[in-house]
Amino acid sequence: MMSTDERLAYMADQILRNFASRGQEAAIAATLDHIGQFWDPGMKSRAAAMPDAPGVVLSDGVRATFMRLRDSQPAS
Amino acid sequence: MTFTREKDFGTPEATGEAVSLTIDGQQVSVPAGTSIMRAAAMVETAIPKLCATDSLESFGSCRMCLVEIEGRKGYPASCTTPVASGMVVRTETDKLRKLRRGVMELYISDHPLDCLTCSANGDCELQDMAGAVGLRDVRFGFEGANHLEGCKDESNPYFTFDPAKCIVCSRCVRACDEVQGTLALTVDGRGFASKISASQGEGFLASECVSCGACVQACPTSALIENTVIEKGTPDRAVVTTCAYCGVGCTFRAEMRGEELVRMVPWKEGKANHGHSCVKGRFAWGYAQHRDRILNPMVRNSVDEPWREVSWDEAIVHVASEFRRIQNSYGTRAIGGITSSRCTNEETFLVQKLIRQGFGNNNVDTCARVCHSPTGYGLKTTFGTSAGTQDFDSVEQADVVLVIGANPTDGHPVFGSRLKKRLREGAKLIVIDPRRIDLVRSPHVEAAHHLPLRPGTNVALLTAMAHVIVTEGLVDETYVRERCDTEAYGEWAAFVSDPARSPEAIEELTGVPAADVCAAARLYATGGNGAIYYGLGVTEHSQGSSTVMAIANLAMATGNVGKPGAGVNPLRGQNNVQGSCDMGSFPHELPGYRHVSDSVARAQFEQDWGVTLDAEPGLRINNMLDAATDGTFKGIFIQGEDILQSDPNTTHVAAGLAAMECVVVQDLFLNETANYAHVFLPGSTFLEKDGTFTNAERRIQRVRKVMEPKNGYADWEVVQLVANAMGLGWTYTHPSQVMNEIARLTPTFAGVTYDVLDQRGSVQWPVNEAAPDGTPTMHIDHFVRGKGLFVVTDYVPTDERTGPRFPLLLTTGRILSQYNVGAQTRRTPNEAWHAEDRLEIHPHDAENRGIRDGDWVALRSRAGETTLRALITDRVAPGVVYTTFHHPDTQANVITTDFSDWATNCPEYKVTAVQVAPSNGPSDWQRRYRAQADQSRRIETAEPAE
Amino acid sequence: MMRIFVSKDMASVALGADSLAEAFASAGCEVVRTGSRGLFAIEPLAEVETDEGRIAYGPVGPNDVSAVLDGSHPARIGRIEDHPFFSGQQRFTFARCGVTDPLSLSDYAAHGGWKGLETALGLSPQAVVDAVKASGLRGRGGAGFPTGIKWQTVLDAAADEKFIICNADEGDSGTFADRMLIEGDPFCLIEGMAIASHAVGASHGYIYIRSEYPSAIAAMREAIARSATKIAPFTLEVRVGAGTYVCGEETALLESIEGKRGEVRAKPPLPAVEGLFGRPTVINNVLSLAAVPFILAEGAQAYAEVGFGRSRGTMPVQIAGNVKNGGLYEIGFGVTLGELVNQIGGGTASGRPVRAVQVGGPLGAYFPPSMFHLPFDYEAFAEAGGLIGHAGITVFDDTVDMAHMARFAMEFCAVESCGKCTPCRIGSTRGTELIDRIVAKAPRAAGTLETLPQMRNARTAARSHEEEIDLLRDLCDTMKHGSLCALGGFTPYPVLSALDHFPEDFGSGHALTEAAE
Amino acid sequence: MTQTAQIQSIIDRFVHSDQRGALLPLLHEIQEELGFIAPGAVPLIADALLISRAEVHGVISFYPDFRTEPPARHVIKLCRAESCQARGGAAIEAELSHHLGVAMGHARKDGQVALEPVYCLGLCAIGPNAMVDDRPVARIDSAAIGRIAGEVEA
Repeated sequence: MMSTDERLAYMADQILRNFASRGQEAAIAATLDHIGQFWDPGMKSRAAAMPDAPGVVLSDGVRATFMRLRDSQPAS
Repeated sequence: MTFTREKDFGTPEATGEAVSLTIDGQQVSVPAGTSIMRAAAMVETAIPKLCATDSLESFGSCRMCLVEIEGRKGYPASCTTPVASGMVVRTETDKLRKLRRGVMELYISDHPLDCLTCSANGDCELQDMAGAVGLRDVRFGFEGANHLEGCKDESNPYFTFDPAKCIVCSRCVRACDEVQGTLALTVDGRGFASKISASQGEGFLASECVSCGACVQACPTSALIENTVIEKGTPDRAVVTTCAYCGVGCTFRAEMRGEELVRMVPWKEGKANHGHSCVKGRFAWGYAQHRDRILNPMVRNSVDEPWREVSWDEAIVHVASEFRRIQNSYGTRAIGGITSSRCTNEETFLVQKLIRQGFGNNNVDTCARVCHSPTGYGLKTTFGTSAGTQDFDSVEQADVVLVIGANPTDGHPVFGSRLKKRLREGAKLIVIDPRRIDLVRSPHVEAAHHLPLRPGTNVALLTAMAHVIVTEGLVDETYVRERCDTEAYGEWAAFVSDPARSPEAIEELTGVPAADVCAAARLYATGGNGAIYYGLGVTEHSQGSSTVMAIANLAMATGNVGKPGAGVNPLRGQNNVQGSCDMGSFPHELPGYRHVSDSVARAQFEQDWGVTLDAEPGLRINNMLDAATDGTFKGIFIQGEDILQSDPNTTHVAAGLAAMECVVVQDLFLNETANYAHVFLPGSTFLEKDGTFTNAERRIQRVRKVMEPKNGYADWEVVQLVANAMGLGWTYTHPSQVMNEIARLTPTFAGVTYDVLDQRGSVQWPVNEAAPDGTPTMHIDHFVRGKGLFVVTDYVPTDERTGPRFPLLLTTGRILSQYNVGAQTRRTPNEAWHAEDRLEIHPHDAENRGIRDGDWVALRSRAGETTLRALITDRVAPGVVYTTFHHPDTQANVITTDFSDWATNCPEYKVTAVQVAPSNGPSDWQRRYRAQADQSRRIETAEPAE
Repeated sequence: MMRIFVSKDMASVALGADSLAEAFASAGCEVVRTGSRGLFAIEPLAEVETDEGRIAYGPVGPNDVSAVLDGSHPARIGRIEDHPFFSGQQRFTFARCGVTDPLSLSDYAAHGGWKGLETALGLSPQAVVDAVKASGLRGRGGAGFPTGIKWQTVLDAAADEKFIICNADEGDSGTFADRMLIEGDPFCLIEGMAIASHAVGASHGYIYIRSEYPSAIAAMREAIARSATKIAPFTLEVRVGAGTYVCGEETALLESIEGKRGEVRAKPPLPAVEGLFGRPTVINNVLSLAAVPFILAEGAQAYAEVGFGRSRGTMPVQIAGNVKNGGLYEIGFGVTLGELVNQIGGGTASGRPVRAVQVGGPLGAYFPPSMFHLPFDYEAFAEAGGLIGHAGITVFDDTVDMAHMARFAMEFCAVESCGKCTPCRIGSTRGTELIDRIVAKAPRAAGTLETLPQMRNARTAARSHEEEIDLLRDLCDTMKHGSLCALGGFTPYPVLSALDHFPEDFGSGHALTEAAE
Repeated sequence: MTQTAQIQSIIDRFVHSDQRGALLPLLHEIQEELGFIAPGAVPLIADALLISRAEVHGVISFYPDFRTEPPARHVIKLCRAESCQARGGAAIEAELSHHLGVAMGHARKDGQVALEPVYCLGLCAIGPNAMVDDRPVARIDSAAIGRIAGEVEA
């Protein structure tokens, strides 16, 4: 059973793969827009905290996306 | 009060230009092609008839309807004689009366005379005609040869065939042909010995009959009659309402005796079904009075305790206080709810209002999540609105029909019949499905191309079809230039033209020969009006949304959107899944598909509801369950859904529910999800409430109360009770007020009122100033989003891979006689057709596992194991197995994984890597599950036993 | 080596033609098997080719070979053309029947074969239709509908595909002309259908032959195979019936070819507009189509100048039943019934006086000798309360019981009814029961049910003989005006004509002579 | 080869042509080769011609030529139509039926011979006529009845 963090990372990675044909940069932007539209605040803040959390394994694409998400989050 | 039947004009409507003639001295003007009989009926002249009925082509066999025409010798039958201008017709002369009485004398010389004890007494056309012609004597006597000995066929659970009452008018045979398209009936023998026979005379149940009831409806006597009429007598009033089963949205006359439903007869004026029905809507309504129905609210503190019956007040107060308690201790977002696709628009609107206004968050989802949420995302992205583009009538002008990931003759039977009729008129059919569904090859219907692709490769195949269309110059250039975003088209065209996306390149992946893909693509692009119909076989994949967009791309590239006979048509599973999505049941959208972040839309609701709304999307079902296991989501209100049985990865769902502190379930029966519930609020059936359903063609239709709710309240009233217990102060007294609120707040519903629905029968949204009469075909001059958007859909393989441990691919589907999780149909005689889920497996795969037809087999995946009986068939390809999820004891969803569509998390039901092996009985999981379910269903009644 | 001509027609075979042919062959002769000449009293017939033409001997058997070969046999007839039965005929359609080898293309061509087709192919489709109209040809199957008008309708109909259908279901008792022509001169029918296909633009044709005609089926299949290139691109196909008389009705025939139950279709649409598989279709009887080659080859006028009133051209009459000179007599319309039965037919085979003649098969009326003045003409027979039909004449001598024949007419309708329409499905069975009571002079007493007090309105008094006869007339009226097709619709012809012309057989005896009760 | 396999091989051989309305020709083909059309053939025929079992059954039961049970070893089809009646057909029918010990329209219990009605063989000037198996016999009299009886008893 995936933990919630693993599932969020997996969901983000799956979205990235489906936007991959647009190129890395555009794919990340599209994924971020998608997360903005569909993820609830709890999921967003959890994702935003993952790049800095110790021992969390993320793919480069997901890490870049979550970091961009973290920086765009209002200071929670 | 005599029972008023719908007027029968005798022959179908014609559509020629006006022709005027005289009938019995009266001037009549009717379209050319109209029969004299129908013309007469339109001026209230009822020419006697027996073999004619306006749902069937004229036949001319009973010879009761003879008339005289000036200048023409003989006595032509008015049913088979079209009007001609200047014709002078007499329908009543001495000679005609004598001939009609002569024919009637022959009929009654070979017919039982027990009218007064006959189940069709007062509702029999032979009886009416004997009266009309004034039959007073049967000079042949009653001792001649006759058909009075034949024994009754009571094999079908719903109707009885009594050959002695048959007048061999063949209306039943013709209905099974022209209306249903199964052709299961014939006349056996010739001359006087002619008698009606199902298939080879083996009785209706064993025959090819699919029990749609069209023959029973067409039969003028009691030869074919509903068993409920035999038991209860003829009905005395009729209320038009809408069926609560699939997304076709058939409308019926609920024919009643006082408060008791006698029979459901499809309504001729119904714009989705035009007087046709299937076994479920027509007969399987007995569940409404089934003894399993829970009629009193029940509460318990923990799921291990038995249920405790309580009063409505105590239950409602308990729900409200529990939810407030949870929010206070775990935060506003710790509770949420799930709307039902089987309840009315008004009820789903109120549940999402309860959540948004009452709970103060957007944690609302609906079962569309697990079926057509990718349709919402895909069509909104490409066309600008999350709904099908046509009406069902549009199929009558289709030249090429592409059915992908759907099995209409089982899942949407009445539309399946209309499609078969169009195919028999010459339209071509392409079927894309791993399984050889009936439409691929069955009497009078054969697909020009069947592309049996490996499950999960839809996007690759559709993109390959696009490759053929673009590279062979079959694109409708003008359409694309005028109607679509040409820049996006350019990118898409370049993408699909890449040789890596040619049919040859994906042949090995999909297992479909390139030549067939090319032929299918060329046929779709060049064969005239191209209409695509798709179902859960498209949406329930990890690339469900991409597949929907790939379909939209094909339709736009060939100019097949915005005109009758074409379009992209999602075959929505349930009766109001379209409506529940329209009503804003998704966590990211307000009613009318407006994102919660849309401040203008939000302001409208805030102003109307007097609260500020959360601008952030809420949790989806799977996210709610994750949050529950994380301890941040503690309470849920589930109306009319059984997520434990219908959602994937049952163990994951169970864990989520078990972690919550207050699970409230509102349903008709103690369903599987109720095993984990703390509060059970009894629900009401579609017969016990007013409201509206919206079918798969965006048609809003009225549901009308025909009996008082057995549980005391209509579902919308229960939601209001909860809302007011949470202080929201709702004051609705009738669902029409809820619809007025919906119309007020939702642009696409602006013109919808119950008065409009009563006048016009039904209307397809958008209904507003721009389209006062509704919108049969959408995107006519421009797409809702302006320019049609081509979206590049690259094939991304699912992570659910077969391997040595799980070498086969499981896909799932539904069967005609059972519905969704079977909660309703399992509580009706439909069990006669499908009493258990079966695993369809190819002979080779069965052989090398030593499995024989009917053997118990263990079905295992990474997520779990269950057992069911095997059904050996070559309908499925080698390497692919198939089953249904209608029966809880197989719990097929313990097998499905939690992989899902990348955009909407619609579960990937259609692709699960599994292994199949002989087994000797239920798996231990099933045993544990059965024990837990029985233990949780114990109920202590409130009153002490006398 | 002597050339001997012996018929292989099914009737000739039934009378022993095969053993006769073998006998001549083993006697060293070259035997040519032909169709039948059409006079069965002189069969088995052998014709010997000599310098003065063919000399016929008949009837002869296998042991008469030597007497025939040396010309001494007493049954010597001489040239068939001079025989009185043949000299009076006008064989436009049956000219080659009995003369040529039915399956020899060269024989056919040598006797005027394909001339009509060649002429037609030189004309525009409309011109061919005009010729058929000008010929005055009317449906020889029984309806008598002008063939040219039917073809015109199909020519005018626009469609992706059209069909020519030959109705060879010939189920009428007393008729065998279709069988004889198909077995004796199949290329003539093929030529007629090819002309029709050119005239209306049809691509494919069917010949629907009843299953009771095995040799006709075999002959036609072989003839189609041999003539395929001659009529290309038009293609032909035989379809075999399966024992139902009703499939002789044109729309039931269409249903049968389409692979369905032979139930009669309501009209409109007419088959000429929407026929086989919904396409415009020409449906004509064998004799109608077989008359067309002559019309195109010799010209419409040559055909039209023969005849009587609006019945133009010749009718191959079939004289059958209890008759001395039974056979095929092709003659222009106008010949009287009496001439056909007595002069040409030679009266009864039994030698007893002729008491009745049924014209037009099982649905035709019975005529007493007092009506033998009637000229053979569609309108004349219709006015006399009967019909020509497929021109079969069945002769009965004075031993016939007309009440029994009326009963058989109802029984035949009951056996062959397709069961679709009520007047015929139920009426034929009730009619049979009713005539049994009339014949047995046992008018119906009230049934057990009718005497019960619960059947308040039912009549309890027994019915009288006259009432039963009136009920029979009423039933016939219902069947005649109510039935969907001619099977139920025409069954009253034999029933009422028997009742009207031979009341004595029905125990009423008042019409003709005041016979004692 | 089982009966089903036999039927299927006839169907496969026959149905390759895109002949339209091919049901009657196929039924004739099966009956010619196997003597009758077993009920088990109906689903195979229906599937091959893409029609329903009901349609096939309706056609088989409509046309009297098609048998659904094995025929007697010999079948005599005696003509009952008017022209043969005019030449004494009714008496011949009675005598033949008596002589063979089988009622008109039935097969004898021993399966040796069946006497069936036919309404006209097109030999209307030389009746009474009959088809004895596939051979036409004309001018049937008592002597002929003797010969026919001998033939069908063999």
